[in-house]
Amino acid sequence: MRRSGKLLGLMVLGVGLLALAVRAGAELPPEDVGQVMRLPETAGEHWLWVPDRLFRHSALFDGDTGRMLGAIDSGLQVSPRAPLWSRARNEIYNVDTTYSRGHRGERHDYLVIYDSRSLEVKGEVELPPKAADTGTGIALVGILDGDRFIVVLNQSPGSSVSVVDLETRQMVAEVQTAGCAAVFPAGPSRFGMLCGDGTAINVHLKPNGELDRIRRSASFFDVVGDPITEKGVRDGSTWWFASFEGLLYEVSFGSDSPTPKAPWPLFSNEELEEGWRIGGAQHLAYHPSTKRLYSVTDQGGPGSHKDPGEEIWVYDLPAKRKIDVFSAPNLIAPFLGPQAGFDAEGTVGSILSFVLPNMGVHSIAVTQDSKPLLFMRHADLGAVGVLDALSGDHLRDIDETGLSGALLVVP
Amino acid sequence: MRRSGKLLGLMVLGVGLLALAVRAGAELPPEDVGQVMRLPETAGEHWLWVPDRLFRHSALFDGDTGRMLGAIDSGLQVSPRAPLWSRARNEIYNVDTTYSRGHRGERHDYLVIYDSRSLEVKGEVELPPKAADTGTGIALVGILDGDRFIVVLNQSPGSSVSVVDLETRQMVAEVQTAGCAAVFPAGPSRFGMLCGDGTAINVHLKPNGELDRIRRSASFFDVVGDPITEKGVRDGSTWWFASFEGLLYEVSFGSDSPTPKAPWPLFSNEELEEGWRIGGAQHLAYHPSTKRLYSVTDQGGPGSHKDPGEEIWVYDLPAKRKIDVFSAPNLIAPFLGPQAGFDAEGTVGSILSFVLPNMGVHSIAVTQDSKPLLFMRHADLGAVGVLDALSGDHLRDIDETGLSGALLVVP
Amino acid sequence: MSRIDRWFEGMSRQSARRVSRRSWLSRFGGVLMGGAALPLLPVARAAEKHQVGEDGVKGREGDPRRCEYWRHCAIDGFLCSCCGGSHTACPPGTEMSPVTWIGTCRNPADGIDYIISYNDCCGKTFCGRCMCNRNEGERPLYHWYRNNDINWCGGAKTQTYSCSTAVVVKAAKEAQPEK
Amino acid sequence: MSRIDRWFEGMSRQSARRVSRRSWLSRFGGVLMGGAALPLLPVARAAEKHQVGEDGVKGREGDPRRCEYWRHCAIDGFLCSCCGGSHTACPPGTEMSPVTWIGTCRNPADGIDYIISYNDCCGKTFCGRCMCNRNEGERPLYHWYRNNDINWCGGAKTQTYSCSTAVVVKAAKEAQPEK
Repeated sequence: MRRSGKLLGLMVLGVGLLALAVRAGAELPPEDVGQVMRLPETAGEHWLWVPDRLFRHSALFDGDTGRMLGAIDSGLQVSPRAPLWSRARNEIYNVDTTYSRGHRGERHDYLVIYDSRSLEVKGEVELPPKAADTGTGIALVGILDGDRFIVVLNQSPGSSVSVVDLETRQMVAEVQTAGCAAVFPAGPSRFGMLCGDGTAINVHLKPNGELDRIRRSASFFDVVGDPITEKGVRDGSTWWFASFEGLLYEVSFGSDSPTPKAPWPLFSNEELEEGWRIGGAQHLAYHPSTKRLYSVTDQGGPGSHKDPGEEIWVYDLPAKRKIDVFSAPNLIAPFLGPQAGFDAEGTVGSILSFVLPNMGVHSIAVTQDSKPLLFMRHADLGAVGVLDALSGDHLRDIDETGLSGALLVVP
Repeated sequence: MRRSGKLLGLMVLGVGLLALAVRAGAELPPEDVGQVMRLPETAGEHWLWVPDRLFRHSALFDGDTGRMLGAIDSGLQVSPRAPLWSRARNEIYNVDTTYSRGHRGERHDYLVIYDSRSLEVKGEVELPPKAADTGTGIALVGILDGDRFIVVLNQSPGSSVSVVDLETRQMVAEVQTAGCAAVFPAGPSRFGMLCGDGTAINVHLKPNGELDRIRRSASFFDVVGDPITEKGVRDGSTWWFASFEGLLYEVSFGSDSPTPKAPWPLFSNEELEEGWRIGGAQHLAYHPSTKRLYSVTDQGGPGSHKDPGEEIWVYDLPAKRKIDVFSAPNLIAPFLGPQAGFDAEGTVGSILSFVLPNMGVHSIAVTQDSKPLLFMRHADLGAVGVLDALSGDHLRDIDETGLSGALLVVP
Repeated sequence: MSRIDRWFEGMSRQSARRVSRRSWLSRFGGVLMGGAALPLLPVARAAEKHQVGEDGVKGREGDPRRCEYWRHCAIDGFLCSCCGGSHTACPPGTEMSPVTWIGTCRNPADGIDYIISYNDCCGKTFCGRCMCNRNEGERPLYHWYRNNDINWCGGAKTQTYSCSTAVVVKAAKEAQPEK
Repeated sequence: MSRIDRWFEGMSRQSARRVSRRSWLSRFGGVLMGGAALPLLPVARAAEKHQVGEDGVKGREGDPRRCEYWRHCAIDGFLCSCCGGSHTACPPGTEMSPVTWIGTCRNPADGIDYIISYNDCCGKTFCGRCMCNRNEGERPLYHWYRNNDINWCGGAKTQTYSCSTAVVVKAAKEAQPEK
């Protein structure tokens, strides 16, 4: 091409010289090596973490553009735990389990501290090597209000909770919580837990993070007959939990002991008879300013509490009634598209979405702003669906979000 | 059921008692907890390692039954390296790269020593933290004849080779091999390498494993115009390598310096014009007693040297001619079958295999016995095809062999 | 949701429940399924499916390498039977965790409910074969020993999870909670 | 090999070459492809594909988030443009390895061959997006700096491989070896 350009210049001199000049001007300049991107100063309101079991990281996406912004690695446990974000400290925290020889050898657990602009590791706090590890990764870690303390559920197999002081970057307490599991932040120095005897507890910390006292509620749900899942949602110090049969329990962790209210049903008797049940993994999401509850719903009947749902039922919490039903998008086309080299919005994608059944979703999350997005994933489809959380309109899908996992975390 | 059984016994006493007695006799006894399987004393002739990038292990299969026998984990490098098996020592060796914090932190490389019956780790030898890591994992490690020394290619990015003495379980030498890469065992104390100037070298070790001398051949191939791949096959101290354009080079590493013979063409001029080329990853396999060479062949023309091939061409090496062509099996049905819950030999599998295109294979390996099996995989289909290596008959497929990887290792 | 979607869902709900983590492929495969039956080679694992099953049970419910095996009614993990172990033994080089979750499953051969202990095999990474998730009587995280989400390798030397077994403890005095 | 196989192969060879590691899906998708065009929502990444491309190149060859981007002619890895970086910058928290392999690619806008340096970004695990493998002028392992199989994070602080960039070094004096 360069050679033919020269020939052209010789043959048609005037035009040829012009062409060469333009080309020389257009030649791409050498570029710098070593550039590394940074994130904006503050987290976007529509950002989303997508943790992945097989890639062993949590990838960060912009829900508006679908672009991946970066990632933080997780440890070698079964599932990555939820990344925690402190806007006050411009830090991100992740609890990782590692072994001295890859997948074997001595176990070490760490709270890893990242700069939230550079995603570089800026510190770590070693934890007792027994941080709980589950297939879902839900309710295992939490950052308390005020961003000073992080609580980490342990299981060995009895339960306890490690408390880390982010101010001193030290572990300050291990609270014994036998018989209770999952952590539900509910204040600057308080978190709740659910217990195997149908009660809940409040764990109160002293100002330095050490245990002050544990206070237990009366027994308020049926652990065997109709248990509530630990996959709750939060508004301040109030949490909501749903039972397998669709009773919604409101529990305030705001006072000395947890105070549950009488539950109300998410399903009518008819709906229950038709087999409608809660289902999936992270099956609830909550939007505070509109007080809307989103619930993944499947028609699998008893025992389907971990099955994905084809619908997301929307409830007005103060009114205690269902106000809308969203269809889960078909995530097969956006999952296969980029791997198959076709555009999901093109012909092949259209046909796939038309022909193939909708698999439903295991997990949902909603952003907390005034124009909220509702994110959803099926645990084994590497794509995330994005809906307008108010209208239910299906806005877009984000492709290649990973291979396997049930968590969705809005930072 | 027990309750209804009791009611039955009350209502029809005689028959009821008999029924209860039979049931009691048939009741399953409590079973022992803690059992762990062991492998047979010696490796089977039809066994196969399938290393996987995403699961980060090498799984061992029986090619006759398709059953998985066990696995050894790999490190956190891009690809697992080839497991090495010493029948004399009843040991398996794997070179693993690990980091102190999972995927980050201080790097350590180890030769991990497994008992070949229990697959338990029985020792390890720390290596310089620069063992070479490639997408294929081919020709990076080798065990020398006599099973005393293991050689490990380093790249940082210049090359060297670590030598481990299995007798003392110590690293005994780091041989500087700048400009050369890949290791080709060729005796108890000798291995070959290919070099960037179109030569090959012989690295001779002293009896204690330290470097004795390096001897270089004349330049015998065109590194830029028509390079030979480092994915060679072996018979004693002789190795064969194929060039991108299908010239087969025979190199003896059996004397002081490597001695290459004049190459001969795997393709006719017509076949080259039709676009036939070698292709894939581990694209050659060799069966010593029949002196057959198997070569993955694709029709992609120049630049297709890493593309999978739809055919395996079979050559008689002494006669220097093609004697057979095997079709690569369609591995889509056995890959999807177990995940989709259908049998690959059933209706769905049949339709899939009939309708879907054959993807070809990247890698092949042949067992070394008198009734050899030819194994093959596509780097991103989690299934291994099994052919009779003499007749080319497609015997069976092994499903769920992993997710991603290009190596196949016959122990 | 289209009608054809619902049709496929009805078709595949059962298998989707049984192999929930990978259910999409089940439905995906269904699209290409017709009435024809073409000859195809046996896949190695499937070749033995017609043998006399374990525990005197015929068919898939008697095959420990199937998710449908009767003992798997509350399992969540890779089946050790497909990983170099068996339904009662770990693959070579792994360790069986002594602590575990349990299920109550009915043996179709004798009609008796048994307590099944799903001991995890630990110390090597994911086996990656025969993923199976069923949740009969499964209970949330705070009801530890009925919960199948937990990595139960907590009691083993190394907590890396490889696969799960299904060991008979004894005949159950009560049926599953939900029954 | 059936005739229908050959037909599909012909159809999809180009895309298979471009995305070889995952090419089966390309062909798989092809099976379900017909003439119809139904409306569907945009996938986020695809939404920007019609923009004016990089380096003055229109279409996919000007899109750094496509395997077809002209600079990717000898790449093998995940595209950093899809991972929080760009074709010349690493994603946050990773480090660009200073040692690298190179390719020689022709810019369709100016017809000039450029030497492209495929610096790997290192220190975090696989990005997992936009896998791309093309091998124009790629050479075996012993020809280090033309080999794209090598984990080129050897020059970085941590050798964990995340993704690959495609940085213009300069105009090439010679074309690709194979051209």
